[in-house]
Amino acid sequence: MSAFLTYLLNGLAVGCAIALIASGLVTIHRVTGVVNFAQGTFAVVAGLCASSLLGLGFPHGLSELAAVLAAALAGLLTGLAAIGRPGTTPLSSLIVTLGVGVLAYAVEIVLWGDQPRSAPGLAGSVTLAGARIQTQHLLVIGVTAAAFVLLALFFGRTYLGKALTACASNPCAARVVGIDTRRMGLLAFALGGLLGGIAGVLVTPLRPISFDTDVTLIVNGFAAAVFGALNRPMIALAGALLLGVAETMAAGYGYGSHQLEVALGLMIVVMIVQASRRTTLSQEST
Amino acid sequence: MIDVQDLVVSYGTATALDHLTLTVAKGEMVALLGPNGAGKSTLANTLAGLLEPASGTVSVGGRLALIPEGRQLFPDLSVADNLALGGWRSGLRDPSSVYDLLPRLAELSGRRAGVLSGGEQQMVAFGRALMSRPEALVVDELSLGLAPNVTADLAAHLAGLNRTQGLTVLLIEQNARLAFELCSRAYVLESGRLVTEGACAELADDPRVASAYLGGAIT
Amino acid sequence: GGDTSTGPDTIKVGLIVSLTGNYTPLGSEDKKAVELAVEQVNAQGGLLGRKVELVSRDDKTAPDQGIVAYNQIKGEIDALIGPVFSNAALAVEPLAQRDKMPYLSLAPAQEQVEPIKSYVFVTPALSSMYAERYLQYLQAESIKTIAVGWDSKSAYSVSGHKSMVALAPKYGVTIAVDEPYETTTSDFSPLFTHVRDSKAEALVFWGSGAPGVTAAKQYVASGLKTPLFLTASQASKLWLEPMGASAEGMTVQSAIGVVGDHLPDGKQKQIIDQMAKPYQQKHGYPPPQFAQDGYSASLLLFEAIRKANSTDKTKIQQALETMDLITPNGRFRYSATDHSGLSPEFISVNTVKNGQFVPTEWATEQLTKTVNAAG
Amino acid sequence: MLTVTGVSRSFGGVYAVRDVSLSVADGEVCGVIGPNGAGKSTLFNLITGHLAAEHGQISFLGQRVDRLTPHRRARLGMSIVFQAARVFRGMTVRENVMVGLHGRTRAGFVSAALRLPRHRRDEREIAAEASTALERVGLAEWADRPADRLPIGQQRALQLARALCARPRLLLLDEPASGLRAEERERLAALVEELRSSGLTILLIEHDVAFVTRLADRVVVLDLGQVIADGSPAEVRADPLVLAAYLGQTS
Amino acid sequence: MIRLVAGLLVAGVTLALPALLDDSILAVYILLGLAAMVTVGVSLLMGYAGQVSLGQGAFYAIGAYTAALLALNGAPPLLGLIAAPVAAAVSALVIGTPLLRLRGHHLAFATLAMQLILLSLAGQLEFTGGDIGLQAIPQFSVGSFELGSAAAYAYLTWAGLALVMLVTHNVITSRPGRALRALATSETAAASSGIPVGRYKLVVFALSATFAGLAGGIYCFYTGYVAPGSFPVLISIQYIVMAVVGGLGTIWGAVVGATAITLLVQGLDRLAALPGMPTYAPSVLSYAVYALVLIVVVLFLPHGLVPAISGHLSGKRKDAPYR
Ligand SMILES: Nc1ncnc2c1ncn2[C@@H]1O[C@H](COP(=O)(O)OP(=O)(O)OP(=O)(O)O)[C@@H](O)[C@H]1O
Ligand SMILES: Nc1ncnc2c1ncn2[C@@H]1O[C@H](COP(=O)(O)OP(=O)(O)OP(=O)(O)O)[C@@H](O)[C@H]1O
Ligand SMILES: [Mg+2]
Ligand SMILES: [Mg+2]
Repeated sequence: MSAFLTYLLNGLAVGCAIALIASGLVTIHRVTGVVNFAQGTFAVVAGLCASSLLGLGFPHGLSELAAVLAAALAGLLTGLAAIGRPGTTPLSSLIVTLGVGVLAYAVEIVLWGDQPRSAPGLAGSVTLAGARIQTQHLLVIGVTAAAFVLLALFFGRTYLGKALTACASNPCAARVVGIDTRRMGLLAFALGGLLGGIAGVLVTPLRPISFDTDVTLIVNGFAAAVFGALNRPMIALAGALLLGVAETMAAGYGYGSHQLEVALGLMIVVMIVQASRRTTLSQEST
Repeated sequence: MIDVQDLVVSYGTATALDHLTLTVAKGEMVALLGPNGAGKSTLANTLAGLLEPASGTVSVGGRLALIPEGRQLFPDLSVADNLALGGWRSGLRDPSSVYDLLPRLAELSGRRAGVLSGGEQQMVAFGRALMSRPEALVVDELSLGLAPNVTADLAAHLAGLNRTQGLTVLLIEQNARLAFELCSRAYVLESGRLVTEGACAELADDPRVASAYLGGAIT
Repeated sequence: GGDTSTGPDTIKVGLIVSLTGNYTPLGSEDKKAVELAVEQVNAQGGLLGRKVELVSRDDKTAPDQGIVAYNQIKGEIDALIGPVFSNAALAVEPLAQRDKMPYLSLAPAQEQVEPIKSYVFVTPALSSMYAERYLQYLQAESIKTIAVGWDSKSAYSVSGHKSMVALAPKYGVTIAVDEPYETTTSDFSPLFTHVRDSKAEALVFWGSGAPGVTAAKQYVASGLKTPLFLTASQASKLWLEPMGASAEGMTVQSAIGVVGDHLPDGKQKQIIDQMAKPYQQKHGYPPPQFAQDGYSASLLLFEAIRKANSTDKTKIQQALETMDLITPNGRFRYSATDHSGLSPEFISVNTVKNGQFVPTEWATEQLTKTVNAAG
Repeated sequence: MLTVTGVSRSFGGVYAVRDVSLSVADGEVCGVIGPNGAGKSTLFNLITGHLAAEHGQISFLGQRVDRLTPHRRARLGMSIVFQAARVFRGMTVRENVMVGLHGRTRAGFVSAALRLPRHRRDEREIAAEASTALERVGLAEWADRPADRLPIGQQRALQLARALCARPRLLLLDEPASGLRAEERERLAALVEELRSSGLTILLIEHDVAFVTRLADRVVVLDLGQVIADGSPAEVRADPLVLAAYLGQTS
Repeated sequence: MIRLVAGLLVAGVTLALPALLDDSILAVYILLGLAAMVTVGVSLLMGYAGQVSLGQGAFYAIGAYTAALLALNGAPPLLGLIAAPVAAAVSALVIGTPLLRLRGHHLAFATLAMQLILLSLAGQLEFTGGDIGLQAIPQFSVGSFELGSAAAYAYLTWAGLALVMLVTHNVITSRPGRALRALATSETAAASSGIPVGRYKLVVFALSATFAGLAGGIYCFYTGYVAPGSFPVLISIQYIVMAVVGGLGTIWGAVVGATAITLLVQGLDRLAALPGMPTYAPSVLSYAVYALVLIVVVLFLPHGLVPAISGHLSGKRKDAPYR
């Protein structure tokens, strides 16, 4: 039983880290219709910044905050490249974000070198009902929960959140009612950068980060985000948790080297089941 | 209120509006007629700032709202949110005034706009435009897809707004009978150029206009 | 074709490593070390009175790009120091063999020397040697039951695990928990839980890169008491730094070069310092394992050219097959039947003390013996 | 020709079509009218198979079709002109219409890839027939234009041409006259009459009551997903229920 | 007329090149042709049928492994080369049947995941050689004639590419091609025109997989080595980048895109390897320039290189070209 709980809690923590990456993807896609392949980059930038600042002796809190802001700035810059030019289609923007991710490699290597870096986080662990979990993992779970509640409230309840959603739902209509879609898109990119930055700052103490860690981050994050159709934060969260828990359970009760296959396979199955319940017509409705 | 001078709008190499000049005075209701492809929607979109003129000027002396062709709702948002976003410019957030006018929308308020029937969508588009408390309203095909009784309601309401609040209306409408009933003046557009203009009563007597827009046989 | 305008009075050494893609952190270290070796040899007047020139290419961590790179430079180079990414190394291997190109591989894959190809030599210690060395240590510490965790997506770790399983009976060791994980695994609680529920007296963890840090950190947090044994991929600042104080007391293998300071004075120590000091000076940190592989490969090649007294490829190959040379990786003795040259004796087993790798008593004793035997 | 018995379909608990029965005789033009949201388009989607019915049966030409996919039903002879114009982007007007002939030709991937003679023959015939259909709806001069840049009115005409190309037995028209001015409505009406006289069976949704009255042999009125009246145009126009629910004062 | 001349010119240059180039450049030439072959399939799938595959590398891998396994087990290489596209097509049919119920981003993810899963399996199974892969694959030969030289592989590759382009051209300018373009816009309307939407999507998915499989077969004989590491997920993304840069929905776009990206990458590699560059130059330079070129091309030529060039030649500006 305590083993089960251990797997569950740790799986949730793994899922939460994925969810934070997914949240940025969802935010940006929901507003701009762009799948932002530079999302992992934001986390990497924040992680590397945080490790540098902490290494220079800046206190915790301040370092992390500065790192997250740096990621938000990176988000804004990515947004300028991806959607700044009128007439860029979402597919073109997607390729631009890929390009930005690669460009970031060059910048990161110049600034931080190509070796992985890490940063200290919350040390120690906590025992809950016989299951041990790292304190940093608890922090990840807590921050993720807060981020998603805020995100859901923001998109679901606030006027600005709805206006942001409207931009991707029908950009032309957004202009009809006078919403500046470009400004909103940039806002979303900055927000996405911020969320990516939070993910990076939280993950760096758990696993070393190097310039190309973004690939791993984005693959998982993309899986979770797609689960929520890249639009629905809460379903993306569910997808991320499914992914995380499936991985630890597969390793715990099955065979550790098939956890990726199990988790991804499970997601595909769930998606196919979801899809067969939707009609073509409703997906195409104008 | 709406002043279009020597306007040229083109898509790539194709010219959709060719040196067009027209005006709508404050508080006036003016109809715009024309066959498919005449450039009516192009004009409407240019007035709303969605298209850039190639040359010439458009000036609008007040807040303008557009009921666009093809409705252009936010398909993933609820009807209520669609309406609320109509108030982006005006700051009006509460759609209850629209619900009073179109009670059907109150019933549908929680529904995703994308799955509504064609006519229901048209009602939302109408309601959304009103949410911006416009001083001028450009309607691109009011009656499109609406049941006769709803068309009549909306037309009556439009006339009411014009009377009571001095709303300026440019009405693009294929149903010329309805247009002539509502408006005082009309412009007729063909291939991006004005072919006639005048008071509705006079135009209705113009045999060319009558045969093309009012029809003979169908009653 | 492919001849360049550079005069015939330089010796051209080809270097293909990953400078972009996943293996960048490894390849770039290799490159730094090889550059250092070339610099040093040229400062001493070069080889055979000629300057050594490096022609380097990027394999982009992809086998086919390794082939592209090899084809680009094969016409102009006299010998090749090859990819650190096993798959790229294996892709280049048949081509090098066909062209009779002396080839010192930087990848540790066993398949390169099984079966032996006359022109292909390996410089890093094979993972089977690390496996065997740990088993010797376990036997000395009279540990009988162990758990093994290994990365099923890393060739290095897969073959290390395989050797360990194969050799364990020879050293009287039973493997109670045998558990794979994946390079991308971010949670190791299942592994630790399974170890806790078993009788294992030690956990040997095979893996390189991120999992080494992630798992070791989670090991500390899990409160598991079973001692953790890590392999040589963790023997660098890349592992020590992120671990910080939590690394204290963990057991980590390493090549002999990493613990040069703890060796008795002598040839071996001197060779290690010959590389470590300038490297530290130039790059600000001690050379990691990959750098030592690159440096060792360069020394081997230079010595072979000296011995061959020519840049004739066949002569270089023959010189390599009779090579006996001390390098930072230890003493290489290549022969017609052994193209990996090293033996487990040049591997140290260390404990982390005050953020340093310190050889265990057993290892100090063993290494002293080894070094003295080598002269 | 077409018999619909007791079909229902709901969305999230709300019935869009509820227990609707309807039969259309061979060669008949049947009008379907009703308020916005009454379920008319949904009914069409159920008949053509784009939505699955929750209950009820649909038979066409004496054969149960309610389990068939839309393309099978199309090949049996159903063609629909959608309410919202669905033209194929990135294709010319002519190509759009040629797609309509898909069901009547056979050349598949293999014969296309190998350019077999049969494929060439097919292509020639398809192109010729598409041109005829374009003339019929008055789009001949637009044939080589990109279809998605046509004004809305023309897009609807294009859809009609595409549907006709399939040589359907049953044509379902969802508000074909909306967005047309009187002159074009007249032309459309004439075309429908011509089609009727050539023996085509037509189901017609339209809010222009005059248009329906002129063309339909029979009119079915839907409200809230149910049939509230069924009869000759004159009968229906006089029905007080219909007056209240739909026509309002204006008629 | 212009097209005919241009076509002949291209054909002539293609045929002449292998004889003129030396081995070092031929390697690039061959890999370029193989990439183009896969990219034509991607372009067919994305640009015409509107379906996204982020897993095209998987079919490339299936082709390569099929040919390699057959050849290593003593089958004649020609059989291996024929079996490669067939195996890829069959796998695509099997995999596509459930996956193609998904659309858009969902499909993109599912294909990406499929590739990850397949490669992970290949890395663990015994008969595929695990992570180390399959070595010592014999040279390609027909009967007793062996293709030993790079030039011979270049001809084989470009013959394969020509075949792929011809088939694609024939398909898209025909009834099934029209149907594919139609269903890309609206599956509903396509079905109403009698198009069996599901089956067509499956067939085109299989067709694009066939192209990738054929390329994989040639790749395996040319390199003589196949491993999971040869087919990273990034390779699949690269194909999409090539298709978009060249111009989606044009056959030549795929070829030009593959050429442009391959040459860019190789050119940068050479530049960075020049003596005197700092240690991190290769990575920094190739990442930065690659990224900047990609971004600029995509932003300023949103429809891709080929439409931009042909638009320029025919004097038209801006607007998207229509086929
Ligand atoms: N996006 C576009 N690209 C190119 N040409 C266009 C585009 N949109 C419209 N046009 C062309 O511009 C002209 C005017 O079109 P517009 O939509 O303004 O006509 P309309 O009068 O509104 O017609 P309708 O009554 O059918 O709505 C038409 O010839 C049309 O083909
Ligand atoms: N996919 C769907 N999901 C939820 N509700 C739907 C869906 N499709 C239709 N509806 C609802 O079903 C009802 C019937 O819609 P339908 O489109 O059939 O109406 P209609 O009679 O064609 O109206 P109109 O004349 O305005 O086109 C409407 O209230 C609509 O909102
Ligand atoms: Mg219009
Ligand atoms: Mg309808």
